[in-house]
Amino acid sequence: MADSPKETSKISNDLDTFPKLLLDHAKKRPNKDAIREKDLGIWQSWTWSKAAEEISALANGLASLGFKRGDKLAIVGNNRPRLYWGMCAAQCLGGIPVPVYQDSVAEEIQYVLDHSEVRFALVEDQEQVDKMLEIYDNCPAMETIIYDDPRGLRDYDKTHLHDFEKLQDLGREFAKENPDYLLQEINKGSGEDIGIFLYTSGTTGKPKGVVMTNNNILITARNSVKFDNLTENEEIVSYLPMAWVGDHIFSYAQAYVTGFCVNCPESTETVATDLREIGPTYYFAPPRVFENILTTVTIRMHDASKLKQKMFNYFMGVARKTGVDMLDGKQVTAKERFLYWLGNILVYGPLKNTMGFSRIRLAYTAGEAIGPEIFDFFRSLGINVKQLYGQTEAAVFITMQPDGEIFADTVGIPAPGVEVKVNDDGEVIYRGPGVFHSYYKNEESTKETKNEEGWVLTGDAGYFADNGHLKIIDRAKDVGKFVDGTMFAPKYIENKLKFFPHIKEVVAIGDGKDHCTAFINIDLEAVGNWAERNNVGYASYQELAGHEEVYKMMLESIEQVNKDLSTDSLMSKSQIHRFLILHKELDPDDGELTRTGKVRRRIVAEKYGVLIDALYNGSKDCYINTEVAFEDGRKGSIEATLRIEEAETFTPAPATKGAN
Amino acid sequence: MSPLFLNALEVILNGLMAGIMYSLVALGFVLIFKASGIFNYAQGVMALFAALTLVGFQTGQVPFAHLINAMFGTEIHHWGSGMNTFLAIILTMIVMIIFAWLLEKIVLKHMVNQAPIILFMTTIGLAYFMEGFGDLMWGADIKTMDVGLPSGGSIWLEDFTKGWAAEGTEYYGMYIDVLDVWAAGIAILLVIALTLFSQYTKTGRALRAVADDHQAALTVGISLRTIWIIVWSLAGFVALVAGIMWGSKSGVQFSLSLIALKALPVLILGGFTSIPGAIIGGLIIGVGEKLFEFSIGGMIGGATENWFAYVLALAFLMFRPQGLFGEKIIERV
Amino acid sequence: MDQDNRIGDTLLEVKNISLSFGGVKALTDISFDIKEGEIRAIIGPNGAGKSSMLNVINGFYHPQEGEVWFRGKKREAMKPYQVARQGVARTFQNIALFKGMSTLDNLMTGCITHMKTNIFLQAIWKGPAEREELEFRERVEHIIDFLGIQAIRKTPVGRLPYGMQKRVELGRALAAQPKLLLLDEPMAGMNLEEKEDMSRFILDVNDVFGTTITLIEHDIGVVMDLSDRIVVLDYGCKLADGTPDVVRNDQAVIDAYLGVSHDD
Amino acid sequence: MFYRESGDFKTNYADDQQSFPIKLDRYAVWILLAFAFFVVPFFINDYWEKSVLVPFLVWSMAALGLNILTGYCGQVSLGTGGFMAVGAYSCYKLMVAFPGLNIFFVVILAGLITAVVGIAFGLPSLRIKGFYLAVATLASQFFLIWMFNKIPWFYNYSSSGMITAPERTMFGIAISGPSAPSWATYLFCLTLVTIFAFMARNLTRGRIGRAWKSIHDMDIAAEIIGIPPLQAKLSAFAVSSFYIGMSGAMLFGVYLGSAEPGEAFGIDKSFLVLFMVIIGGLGSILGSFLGAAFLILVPVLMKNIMVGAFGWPADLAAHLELLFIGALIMFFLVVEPHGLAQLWRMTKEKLRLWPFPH
Repeated sequence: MADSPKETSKISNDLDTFPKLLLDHAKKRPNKDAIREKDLGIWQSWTWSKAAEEISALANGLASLGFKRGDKLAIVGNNRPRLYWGMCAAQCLGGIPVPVYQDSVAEEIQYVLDHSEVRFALVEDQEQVDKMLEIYDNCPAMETIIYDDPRGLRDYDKTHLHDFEKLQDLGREFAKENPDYLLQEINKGSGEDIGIFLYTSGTTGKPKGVVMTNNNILITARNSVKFDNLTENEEIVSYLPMAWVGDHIFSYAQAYVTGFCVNCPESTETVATDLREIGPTYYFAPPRVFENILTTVTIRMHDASKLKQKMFNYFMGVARKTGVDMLDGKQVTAKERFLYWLGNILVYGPLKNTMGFSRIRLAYTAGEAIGPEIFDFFRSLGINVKQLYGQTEAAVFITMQPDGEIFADTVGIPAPGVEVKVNDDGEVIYRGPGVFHSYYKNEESTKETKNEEGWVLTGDAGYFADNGHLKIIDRAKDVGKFVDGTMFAPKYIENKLKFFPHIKEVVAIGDGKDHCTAFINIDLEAVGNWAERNNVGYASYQELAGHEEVYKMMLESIEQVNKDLSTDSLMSKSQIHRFLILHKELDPDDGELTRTGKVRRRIVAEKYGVLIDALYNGSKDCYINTEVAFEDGRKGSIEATLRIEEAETFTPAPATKGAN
Repeated sequence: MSPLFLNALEVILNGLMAGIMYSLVALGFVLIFKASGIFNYAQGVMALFAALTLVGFQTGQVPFAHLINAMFGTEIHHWGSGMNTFLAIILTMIVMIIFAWLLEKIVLKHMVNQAPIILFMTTIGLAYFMEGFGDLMWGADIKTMDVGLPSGGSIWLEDFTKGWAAEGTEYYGMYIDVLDVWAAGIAILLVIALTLFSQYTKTGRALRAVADDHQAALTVGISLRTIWIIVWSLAGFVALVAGIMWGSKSGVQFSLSLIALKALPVLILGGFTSIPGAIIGGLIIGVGEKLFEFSIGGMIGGATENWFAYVLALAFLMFRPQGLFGEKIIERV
Repeated sequence: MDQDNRIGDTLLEVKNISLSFGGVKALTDISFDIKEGEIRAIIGPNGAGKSSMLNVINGFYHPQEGEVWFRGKKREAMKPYQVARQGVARTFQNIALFKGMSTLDNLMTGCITHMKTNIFLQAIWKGPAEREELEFRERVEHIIDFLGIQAIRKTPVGRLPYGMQKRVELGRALAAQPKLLLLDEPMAGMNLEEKEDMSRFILDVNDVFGTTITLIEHDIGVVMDLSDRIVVLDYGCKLADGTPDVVRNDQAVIDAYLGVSHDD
Repeated sequence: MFYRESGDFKTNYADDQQSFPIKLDRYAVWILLAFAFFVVPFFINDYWEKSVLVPFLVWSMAALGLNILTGYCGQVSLGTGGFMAVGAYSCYKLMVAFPGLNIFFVVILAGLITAVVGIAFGLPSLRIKGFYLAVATLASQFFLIWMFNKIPWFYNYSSSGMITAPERTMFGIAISGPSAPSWATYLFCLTLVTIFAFMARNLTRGRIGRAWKSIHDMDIAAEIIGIPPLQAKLSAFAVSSFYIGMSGAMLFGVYLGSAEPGEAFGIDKSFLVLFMVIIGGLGSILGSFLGAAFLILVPVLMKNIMVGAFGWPADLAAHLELLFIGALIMFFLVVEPHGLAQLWRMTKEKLRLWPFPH
């Protein structure tokens, strides 16, 4: 606390913390909208100066409650302006925001809050307050809960509870008595300070708290902003969890770096409509979301008149031929240009309008591989969707696709300032400004992941393709070997199959075996839709999954993938010989998937051991009885006899290189 | 008896006769309204159309002569000769039945479950259509109708009543058009026939069933659409009768269709679903307007028949919004 | 919940009400009171006169005998709209929404008693009329938020499912900011989940806005949970009156509900 | 297809509640108005004025009025012709009594007088509903026409019984009378109709409009939530009559120049306006215009084709026109009872969702 007066009396010129950036925006663009929220029927907006005022009041309020440098503020709730302000307010006082996944159950939250010794929590509403109160006694450090929405909380015991607005009023009082306090605190902050804890959801074990300095986040954000020429005029819709590093970068860090506007949807159900209203210029979505949009488009177009369908299909063909090239800045003929122009009036423009993508300049997808058809669909419409490869420990960006060099099956070149290489084990590693500080209170893991030179293991297997773009194959630990020693990358095969719209989930089996087999989950929506159109009656998921025609459909897809795999020298061994369609959907409630929808291989292998055996012992069918958890928490069991089908495999063709 | 009283009596009698004419049109309304809930504004035009067709057949006009001449530059107007009146009536009736059938096929079957006001508007459209169609088919010029009904003042009655007046006053006896008497007679016969029809024939009973409860009628297996065709044909028949009467009296011309408007206040008084109501309502209006014109009309410029019926109906509605024979409306929440 | 704090003085009292339609007695000598802030239920078998009682309270029926006292004053014979303007709002057993309008417009119509600008200002719009309109729009938005009907804000109510319509109707009544809210079978025809939602809303309305609520409901379980006091009617007569516990143990009530004479 | 609504979001209630919340609609309206005000007057000739534009505007005004009463408030009226006559005769008497009065105010005053008459004839609506009211309004139609025919004071004791509009001006330019230039009468009508169309829109979207619509949808419920039925219905009658009165004044003063009540304002005119409202769309401001345009243009078009191009006799064309209009009305009621406005709404909905069907 012994700072010299001249340091505390001015705003530091180096904008190395969020609060300093906030004050800078409040000065440079006071009347530009900083954040909006659809509430009470309209987009309530706050300019940068208004936001600065709100944040100051909140920070002063926190200060008046005794929030000190180094204290943690848990943030639990949907994307709402006040929760974002909470992040900045904590940072103003030198505190550390700890955003938590809002749909976590109380015990999960308890672990995070206890682990990070949270003293203060800013939560959205009654639902979250209830969770907090439930775990209150088990988190010894916890003192104060601040809630945004007072609805339903009238009769609660208010000993530990504070209303957001009342706290701001307290803060305004506090500011009157200590007018310089906040600015002093802000100026004490520096880029080296710890800025945030981001807890990774963690496929196995307890979540790990990734500690990030302000520099980690801000330098990475600045680099990416420059890479894609983002400006203060972008509009973004923030709908992904605040606890996820992506949202922290896209909706918080980049917004504070450039001064663009963040839009919070009214509720999770209205995201699509809200997106359509705002028409963002900059957008992020995991491949799943793009896939859902495409599925919806396809289904909705099925109901259109024949003529309209013809027109749609014709112009989508034109777009596939020309659109991607035009987006990549390649030469196209005048006729193609004209047809594309016509298509834009008749199809692409309106289509983008209904999806809310009319104004989109740049969209990113990451997290998983995206289907080439899906990727090309959006790009051919003129939507500049790009892939990036990243993770929490890197503050997102490891590789990015530069404009004009976009391929569906690679994830781009190293992001600015980041070095990427593949180590001897075939695992991708990187080093750069965004590399995390440490795992909180977990020296051991930190060391395991990050070596002394600052290289971080990604846990992903991959290689650089000839064009210098990184290609990710699978999780490094999931990559196995067939008995003959050739590489078996299940995820790679699964992804290829999952790109078919009627396949929802695939589990490829082959590690330690002599060939590859697979479980398949049908996509109930797509297959159900198909069944409806073809008058195939079914009473249950199980019945539909076991249908002759459905098996035939799956077989076709598998053989297509096999043919594709046979051309790839590395992968030709991984062709699927036998498969079955599972009688139930893999479900997080049954432990078969993670909450983020990734397959838990070990559990699946245990649970469906008999099926795996059946796949390899040549039997034609197999009986299984599975325990399931219903939505209301009851347990039950379903039994079925599953048919096993053989698929044709192809002899490896001489590899054709560079087929991107 | 003073001549004033006798004059008044004569006015009342004439009013009754006119009232029967109104009733005749109102009857067609009631028939259709009961069976289908449609307030058939076109009833008046149907009378005009029926009359035009009848005259056309009688005189041997070529249908659509105007149009044909205009299109092909021909000059045709009449067939060689006319037609026997009775035959013409039968043919006209057939035309009216075909018309009812077409109407059901083309328009009404689409209108099930529409709001009453929409149905009402549809019949206004129908009225315009039929008027145009009738004019196109037979020409718009005024035609005289002669189906052999006697007309003119009853000399017998004049002579009979001449002596009623008090001594020393000038009185020439009561004037009543014989045609009106005929009309009254025919109207009464028509009502009796309709009553018998609905009481004693299977179709008639079906009609009543539909009127009471559409759903119930459907469940016992009566085709609503057949009923509609029958009802519209019946209404066509009533229109034909009305057309003959009105046509004989004042010539076949456009103003004939305006009697439909006069039937509206009749219906308000009598209620939309009551045949006796239509008769009584007609008589009240007929007598009322003649008497009003006789007693007050002269003082305020005359021609009060134009509006008296409506104002009477309006005044009446203020006190009994559900009409003379309608049920009291109890509002519920 | 702190009952004593919530419930205040008598808001409305009916004294010796008798109502008949052309000789048929609907209500006979009914008296009871409704206290400020309470949830008051009227129950009884079909045809017991519950709806008639509500209709008397909101001025739609005029009883032949008896008096209605509202906020300490005897109420003269009034038109329903005058009663509404005194602060009595209601919902209907068979939903009576304005089918041609959107949810928003239905709720805005609910505010109508509070809106003042005259026809000329309305025609000009800019200025007082718009200001008033926007002020009430914001008020209505809070109700929309309260009832969680944001997604159907601009949907014509005719297209909404039954349960939603019931909710919108509650919203329309709330928009009037009533002192006394009458609910005529708010949960009729709902499934369990919808009933729970509706119960929650009724309690919240009472709690958040402090609105006095009088409701008719068939589901005895729900009534017992929700209400502070219950009036039991049977054949137009008052059988019992008191807290849920008192009513539950009343012999006359038990007889009426278990008796063979009426079944619901 | 042409809509690009994405990004057109509202940050305050005023924007959200505006008449044309979609940007494209807003632009279209402004462009149309600009065209009507600043381009058309330079090219208008006598034929377009007399046969198409001025009658369209005059009848649009009447349709607006009837739509307020019938479409919004749900009270069916067959007395439109009568009320137009009131407007016309008020206009005449005012023109004669106050020769210096600006014709703009003459028309407005004529509307106000009609509004008073409308309130008087609207009084029964409290007790009479539906058809009964429709028939009751016939009383006003026939009584008013009879009155203007039979009471000489109304036509200033002229021997013909007709009224003839003297020349009256606005800003020194003749608007009525035989020497009024085409562009002037057109602009005069256009201005009036534009102003009052916006006012009608304002009335129907605010408190009063909701009161009307609630009476239309469910009058008992409306009363129970606090809407005085008499006040709501009478205000609808008043406003409706005001518009109809103005249209009557315009019809007589600006368009016809002279009138005889039975001819110019007969029951068939009541039906004509009713048809406009039905074909255009009940409860829609736009519908009033579409309906008027349709029923003014179709006969002109038919006449042009049959008489002009084919050389058929005029009476034959008139019969065909009658037949055609009747068939059209039935067609509309069968296929789309909510009129052209609904067709437009559906088309717009389709365009907004394009390329999706729904």
